[in-house]
Amino acid sequence: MSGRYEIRFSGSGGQGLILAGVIFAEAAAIYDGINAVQSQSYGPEARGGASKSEVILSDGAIDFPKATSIDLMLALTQEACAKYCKDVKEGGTLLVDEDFVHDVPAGDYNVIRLPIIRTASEAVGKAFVANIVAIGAIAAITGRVSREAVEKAVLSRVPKGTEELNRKALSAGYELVERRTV
Amino acid sequence: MSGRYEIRFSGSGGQGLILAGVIFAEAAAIYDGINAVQSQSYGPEARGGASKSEVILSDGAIDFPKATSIDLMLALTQEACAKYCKDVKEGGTLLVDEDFVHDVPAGDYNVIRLPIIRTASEAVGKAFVANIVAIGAIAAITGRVSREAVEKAVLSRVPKGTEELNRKALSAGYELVERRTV
Amino acid sequence: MTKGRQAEKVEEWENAKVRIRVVPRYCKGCEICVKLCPVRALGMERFKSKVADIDKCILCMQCEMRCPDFAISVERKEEAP
Amino acid sequence: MTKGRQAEKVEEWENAKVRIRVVPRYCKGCEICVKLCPVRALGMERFKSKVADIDKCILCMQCEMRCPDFAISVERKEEAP
Amino acid sequence: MTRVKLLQGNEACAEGALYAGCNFFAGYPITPSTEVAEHLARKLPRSGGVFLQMEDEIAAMAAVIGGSLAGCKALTATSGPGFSLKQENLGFAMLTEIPCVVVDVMRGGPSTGVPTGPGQSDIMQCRWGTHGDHPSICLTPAYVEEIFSETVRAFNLSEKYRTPVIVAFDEVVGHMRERIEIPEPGAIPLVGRPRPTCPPSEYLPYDDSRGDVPPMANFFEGYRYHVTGLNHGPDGFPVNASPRIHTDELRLLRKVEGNRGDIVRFAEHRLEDAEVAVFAYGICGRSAKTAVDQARSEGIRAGLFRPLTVWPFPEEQVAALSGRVRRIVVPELSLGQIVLEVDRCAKGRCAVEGIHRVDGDPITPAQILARIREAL
Amino acid sequence: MTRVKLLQGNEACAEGALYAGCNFFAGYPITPSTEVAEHLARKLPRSGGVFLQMEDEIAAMAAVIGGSLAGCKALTATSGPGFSLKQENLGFAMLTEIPCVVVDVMRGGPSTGVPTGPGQSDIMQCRWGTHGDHPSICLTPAYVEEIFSETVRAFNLSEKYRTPVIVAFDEVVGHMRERIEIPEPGAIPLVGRPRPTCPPSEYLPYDDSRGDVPPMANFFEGYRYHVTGLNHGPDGFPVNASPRIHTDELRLLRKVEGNRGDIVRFAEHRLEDAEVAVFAYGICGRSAKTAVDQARSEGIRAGLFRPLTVWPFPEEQVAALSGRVRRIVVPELSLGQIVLEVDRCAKGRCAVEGIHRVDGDPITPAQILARIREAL
Amino acid sequence: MAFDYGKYIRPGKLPHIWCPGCSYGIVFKSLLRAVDAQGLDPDDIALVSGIGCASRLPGYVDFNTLHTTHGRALAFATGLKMAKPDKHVLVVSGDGDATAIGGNHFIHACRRNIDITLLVFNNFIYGMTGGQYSPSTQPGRFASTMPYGNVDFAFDIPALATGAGATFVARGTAYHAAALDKLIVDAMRHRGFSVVDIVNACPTTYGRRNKFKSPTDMLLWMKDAFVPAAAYAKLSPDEAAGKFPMGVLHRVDGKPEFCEAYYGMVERLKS
Amino acid sequence: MAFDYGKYIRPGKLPHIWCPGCSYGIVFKSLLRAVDAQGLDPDDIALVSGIGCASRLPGYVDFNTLHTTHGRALAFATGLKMAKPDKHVLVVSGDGDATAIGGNHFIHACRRNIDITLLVFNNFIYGMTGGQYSPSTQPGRFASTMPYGNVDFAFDIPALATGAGATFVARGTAYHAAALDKLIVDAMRHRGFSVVDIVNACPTTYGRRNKFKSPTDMLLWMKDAFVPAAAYAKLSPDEAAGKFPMGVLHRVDGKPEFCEAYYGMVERLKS
Ligand SMILES: Cc1ncc(C[n+]2csc(CCOP(=O)(O)OP(=O)(O)O)c2C)c(N)n1
Ligand SMILES: Cc1ncc(C[n+]2csc(CCOP(=O)(O)OP(=O)(O)O)c2C)c(N)n1
Ligand code: SF4
Ligand code: SF4
Ligand code: SF4
Ligand code: SF4
Repeated sequence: MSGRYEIRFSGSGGQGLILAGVIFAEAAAIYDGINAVQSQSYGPEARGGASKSEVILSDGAIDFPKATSIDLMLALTQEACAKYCKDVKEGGTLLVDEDFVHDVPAGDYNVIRLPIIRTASEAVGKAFVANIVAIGAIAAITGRVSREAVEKAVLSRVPKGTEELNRKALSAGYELVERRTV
Repeated sequence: MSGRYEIRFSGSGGQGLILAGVIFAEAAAIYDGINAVQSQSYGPEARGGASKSEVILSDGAIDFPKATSIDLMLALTQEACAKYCKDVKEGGTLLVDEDFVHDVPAGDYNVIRLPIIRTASEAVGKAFVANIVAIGAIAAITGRVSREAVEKAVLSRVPKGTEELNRKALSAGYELVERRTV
Repeated sequence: MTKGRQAEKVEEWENAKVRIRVVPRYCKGCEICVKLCPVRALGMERFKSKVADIDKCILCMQCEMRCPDFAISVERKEEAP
Repeated sequence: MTKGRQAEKVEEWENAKVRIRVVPRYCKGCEICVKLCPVRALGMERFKSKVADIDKCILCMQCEMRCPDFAISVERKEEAP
Repeated sequence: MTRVKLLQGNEACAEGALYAGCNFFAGYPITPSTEVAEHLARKLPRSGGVFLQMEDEIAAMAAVIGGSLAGCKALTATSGPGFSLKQENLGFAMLTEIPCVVVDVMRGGPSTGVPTGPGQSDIMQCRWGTHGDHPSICLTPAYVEEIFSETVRAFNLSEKYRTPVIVAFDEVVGHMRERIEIPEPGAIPLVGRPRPTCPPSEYLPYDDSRGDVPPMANFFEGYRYHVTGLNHGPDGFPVNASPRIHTDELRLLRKVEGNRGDIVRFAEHRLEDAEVAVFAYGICGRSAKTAVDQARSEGIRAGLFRPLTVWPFPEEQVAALSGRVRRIVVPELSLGQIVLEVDRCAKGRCAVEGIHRVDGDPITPAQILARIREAL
Repeated sequence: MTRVKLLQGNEACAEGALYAGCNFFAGYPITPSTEVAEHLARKLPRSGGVFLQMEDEIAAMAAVIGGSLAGCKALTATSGPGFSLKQENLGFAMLTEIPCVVVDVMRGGPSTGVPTGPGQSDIMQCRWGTHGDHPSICLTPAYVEEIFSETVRAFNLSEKYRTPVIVAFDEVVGHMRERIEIPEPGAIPLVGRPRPTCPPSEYLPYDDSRGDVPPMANFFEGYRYHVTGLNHGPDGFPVNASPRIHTDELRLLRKVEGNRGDIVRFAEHRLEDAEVAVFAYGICGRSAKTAVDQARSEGIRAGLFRPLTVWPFPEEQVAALSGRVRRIVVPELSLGQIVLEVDRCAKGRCAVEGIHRVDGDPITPAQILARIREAL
Repeated sequence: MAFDYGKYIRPGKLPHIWCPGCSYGIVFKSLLRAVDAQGLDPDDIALVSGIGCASRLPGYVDFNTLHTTHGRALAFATGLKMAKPDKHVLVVSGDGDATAIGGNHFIHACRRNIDITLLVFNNFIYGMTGGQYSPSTQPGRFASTMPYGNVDFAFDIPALATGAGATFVARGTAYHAAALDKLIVDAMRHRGFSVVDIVNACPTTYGRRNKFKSPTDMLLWMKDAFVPAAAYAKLSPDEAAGKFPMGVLHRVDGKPEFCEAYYGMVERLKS
Repeated sequence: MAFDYGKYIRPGKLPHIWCPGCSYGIVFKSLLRAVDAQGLDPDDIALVSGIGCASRLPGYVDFNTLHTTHGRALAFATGLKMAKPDKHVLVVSGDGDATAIGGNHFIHACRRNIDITLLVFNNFIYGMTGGQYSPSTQPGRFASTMPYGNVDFAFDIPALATGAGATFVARGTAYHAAALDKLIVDAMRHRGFSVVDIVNACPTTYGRRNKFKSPTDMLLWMKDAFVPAAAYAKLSPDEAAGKFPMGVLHRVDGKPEFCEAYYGMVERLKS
């Protein structure tokens, strides 16, 4: 399992996090040629409730496709954060939406707070692109997948006519991190 | 299997031979206290085609309920006779309707020919009581079940209002044999 | 696709106008033909249909039309010119 | 059969005529109440419904009737005599 | 005197149900089980019970579950194709722990097969027919009297363990008639479902804290609760991705597997010193008995193990038997089903071989005898 | 480049079907298999194929058989409850020898259970779900690429042997996405059903005189014949209480059991000198591979036997394996199903033990590793 | 010239299995005449059935014949028809097969308006299994599972088909055999789903229990009780008691046929 | 005073699982008001459902509640009702649950005229499984399994119920919530089988694919498209295009109810 890197996207049912995982995995596997698998889980309550999507990146083969020792986890809602953060590994990163996640359970991980949803609704103009903003932020934080690959992956998966919007959302995500790092 | 005695009633679908077997078994088991089991078989073609009903009498327990070495077999149709007579045992009896069974396959058994159906339609007046005529004849031939028991069994199973007709049919069956023996 | 059709025993009655055929092996003795015949041209024998009086037949075709068993057929003979 | 009902956080707005309650945990932000309100008395905040101007409310009950989530209720206050 | 009758196996099944207190039947006709329904269609309305002929077997199974949930002792009867159709709802009853009895009078063949011929080839389906893990109790009577008594037992087990019980017998025993003496009422004790003693406000329909079989309240009795085919918690409401699912499903199996002592019944015949054992149920059990007696009369040390409970499988008994005999012969009206279980439990300790027949006729004593002879 | 994709298991299944020449799909939506249908709903109409959403699973299975009989390569996909409903008609296809592929994406629990969680507890149902004796071929891929290739193989086996083939995988592999390279057309050879060469007048649809798989004419091609779910003769017409039934049903089993060499596929990983073997399929096979590698890195001689064909069961392979290792560990997302088969075939030669988990999450490599360690 | 049924009947298959006096044979003959009248090629016809006495019919006919599972014939037929939309697909079902266990496929075939013709052999009873009541047994009638007189209610099969969206709905009887030929021809020619509810006599399991003295009496009851729809409409309520309309009862010609709609989409996608 | 739904809702069960803007919650409230209006004892009510989003409703309500298998709710309900004919049995179903897989039980409940009330939550789609088309999806509409526009045809659910013999058939909408209360009350009071086809909005799987901008837009469409039956009857064909009647659409009061008929037989046999 050399170089296995586990990412979890979590939030609530309608936030497009499964798609986020798919795009991220596609960027890695198809456009960057890195081994990647994506999986997800949701309740019978497919509607609403906490939902998660996971991407494993690795140099080698990926047999077990689920995250058990997470390198980076995104949580867009309080519920998802509480429910899923226990699998973040020591020294891992927990990325939360700064407006919607208030109580971050204590743990041996770095916490990054970003206004992801706010950026989507205010800076980009549509709350529903929060997932794309998140992809940008995660790509920037992890640095594992090339920006070019991510952009291609996003554009190949979003509905026709929304390319510009999504490109903007993606950039906004990158910027949230870059601005912060600077 | 001490004293196991196997009887097969055969003919075509609508001739009431299953009922005949049931009545015979009931006479033995309920009214005469002899061990008896009755079984039957018919095709998916429940309608028409050859059909058979079997009664096993025994002093002891009856485990295997099917006839394999038949003491007495009745055949009311040519088809049934041809299809089923091979199980009649050496020295057994094959009772056939003299008008409807012309070719009796050769075998090591006694053949008795009686005008059962004719007796039912002409002497008794209704072809559909041929099964009751047959019961009388078989009871007379085998002598294993008392006439009283047979009569009770017949009367308890036939539709209300047809008792007289059936009693007459039963007597006619006995007489067919008695007349012959005399 | 005619896979070896066996010759079937057929009984026939005829007069100048009509030929009636009964296939005894098909006839199940339901008596529909006998009872629906408006002129009582048919009868039963040993539980099978037969023609009792061919000359009564008025070619109404009721028996053929309503025999459920393909057992009876009625054929109008070519009228002699 | 009341099995220990938890106290639910409720937000309330009122004036002399009417009291409007929203249960934020129930509200899913569908905006039906906001859009069906004939007088635009309601608004959204952080994806939840809130009363924007209680004095506009004409007690038409549209928002309560059509909130699918048991999140908003409107109560007419006893008219002062 | 009137209690002594010549009854068909299927009629005895219906009579057994009535004896056990069955007051609800829903079914859909199918050969060779239809007489169970027909008998009850005559009897149930006379005693105020419900006889329902539904639009299909799926509906019949559903109605039976509904009837049971409303407090009735409920029965359905069917054969192969109908049994296949009932599987989904049978699984529902297993998971929701609603008692009921399902009779499968087995006919020949897969699909429509040989509707009027006997078969024993649904026996693995009785264990594995519905999707998902689930318990299974399946009884296999062979005599008309036994059909009566095992049907009573089926109701008792079903109520006691809150689980559907299958009674499976072949067309031969279903259609044959034998003398039977219907026991006096009370002669066979009847068992009812465990009932809650707590007030409704405290009732948890799947409370397993005091045993593996939670008390069952009927609908409309003041205990308002929720029943769902989703995996659920003690309160009956759905749970998702939780260890509860695992422990609860284990409990369902344990209810049955853990009570083998109570549930597993069998008859042994001349097994004491046997070198060859026959393992057979239903009509094959009857043939085997004759064959064993004939073998003994030839001086062959043969014996018969005749399970009345096929599921849960009499594992310990077969394991023990396999240590004592040289060979176990398993005649079945199938191409080899229960023989696999015998083989599994024998674990190589003795030879196991099947006699299989699916041509529409039963295996005869002579066929079995011939194999017993060969076994030596 | 366009042949390289990130596909979901379910999508790969649909793509595999298309690759195999599938031009007919009939189904009824059910989680977690629905994406198979949705993918084909987009693709089939574009290529002139038939996509049918039927009124229920029973109808879907029936329509698939009808489509196949008219010459199409036909597929249906479902999950637990729907799979239970398809059983009756699945048996019809088995007896009438009509090729088709049935995908069962397994979810958790009996009844409605845990619709969105993974399970492997339909696996015995894949063998025994319909009434009567019948053959069963069931393939169990574990990787997205494998779902593709095994779906192609399912079509090939189905056509070659004229029998329905089941492809069963769990929700995890059905829903996960992996990189897959779709092979060039022709790279995987495709097999069609054996076709009659005789003139229609001589055609016997179940003529077994020249082999166990009779040539199949499609409807509307001039070979007018009869298809029935009743047991039938070589000419397709019903037979009753005849030895033909027995020999014909034996033939159906033999078609499959007798061709294990062709049908049974499996993957072995580090088994050469193993002392402990893991027997696992689907997601458990993936976890087990990781666990075995970890064990090896700890110096434990562990290996993995991963069946791609679960039915017919790899009996010989397991028997041989049981003679070589000290213990076989069988992780399953069920309470113990395929472990029974492993145990049966091991015949006591080595210890066999299951790891069972049905709480909605997969068995992890760590769980398996722990058991491997204990095994020593 | 007597009609040559032998053209269509598989050699050696007669006599058929139906009971003496069962009217199914009468309807069977009507079906053969109707097919003949259209001059169709037997290779182009599939005849599908479920399970029941009626469902044994296809075994006798030299078409492509498919005898399926109980109630499911229309679903199998849908598969055949969609695969080969230019072929003729005919289904025969008993009333139980079509409307009890098969009720769902019945209404969905109606809804879909797929070009299949369904002939319901309606004998008001389950014949094959020996006389249990069916969804078309009238109240008060006797059956083995309604030994005290039926307390359940019956479908009006044409009304059910109409409500479900069928576009050709007719009723015929075994007695009115010549008229039936015509109804079957019209049903088959109709482009869309067509149903003919055909009243039949089962002397064995229905007639005997319901006081019909003979098979002929059952036919004569049909003669009296079934009235052409136009004439029926003119009856006073008193006159109509115990009578039923026959002929074409419902017909819609505008609704698209399902195969056409589906393959129309396929064409659209190509372009 | 605002209506106290809390009386009937099981504690701790809200928020329910339905999506933001799903109109099921609106109809749910109507159902509770309708039950309340009749003053029934919750112990005497069973609420039964199949599988689907709509079918999750019973879990929230403090009655005797039974969440069964997909499509089979009416068959389970029939068992409950026959066992306890004096209790109230209510069924809620999605359009798929009721008329796709459950179609057979639907028509047979109608035929039998058993005193059960069925509320069909008709959102024109399979919601729970993510948006496949259903037997009530209108032609041309989009669904995940009709990505190029639906080429299949839809049931008219009230017509189907009527054809099958139901004695009370009505249609309401989530928008017309107050009128719906009344329809549900009338349906429940009717002695016999009653069906209310309730038009609903599924923004998640139907609305988005079919160009509704918001849940509110879906409600406003109902407001426009559904017209009281009496008014609808007066529309010209042009005016009627795209409109549908609502209210009580069919009602028969003479047909005996099934439990009464059955238990009537039981009484007769006793004497
Ligand atoms: C799944 C299933 N259930 C039940 C049966 C038994 N069965 C065979 S035919 C039949 C009904 C026969 O009645 P109908 O369909 O009206 O046809 P008929 O025999 O009267 O022509 C039944 C219930 C079966 N074969 N399969
Ligand atoms: C036997 C079976 N088949 C399929 C499913 C999957 N399934 C669950 S709900 C559903 C349909 C949902 O649609 P509908 O009944 O209209 O209800 P909605 O979710 O829209 O309220 C389906 C197909 C199932 N659970 N069981
Ligand atoms: S109608 Fe036909 S079957 Fe009936 S008696 Fe006449 S010839 Fe024979
Ligand atoms: S209608 Fe209800 S759920 Fe929707 S926004 Fe308003 S309060 Fe919230
Ligand atoms: S049982 Fe009835 S329907 Fe069946 S063949 Fe006999 S008469 Fe005809
Ligand atoms: S999917 Fe549709 S029907 Fe289901 S809860 Fe969401 S909006 Fe409602």
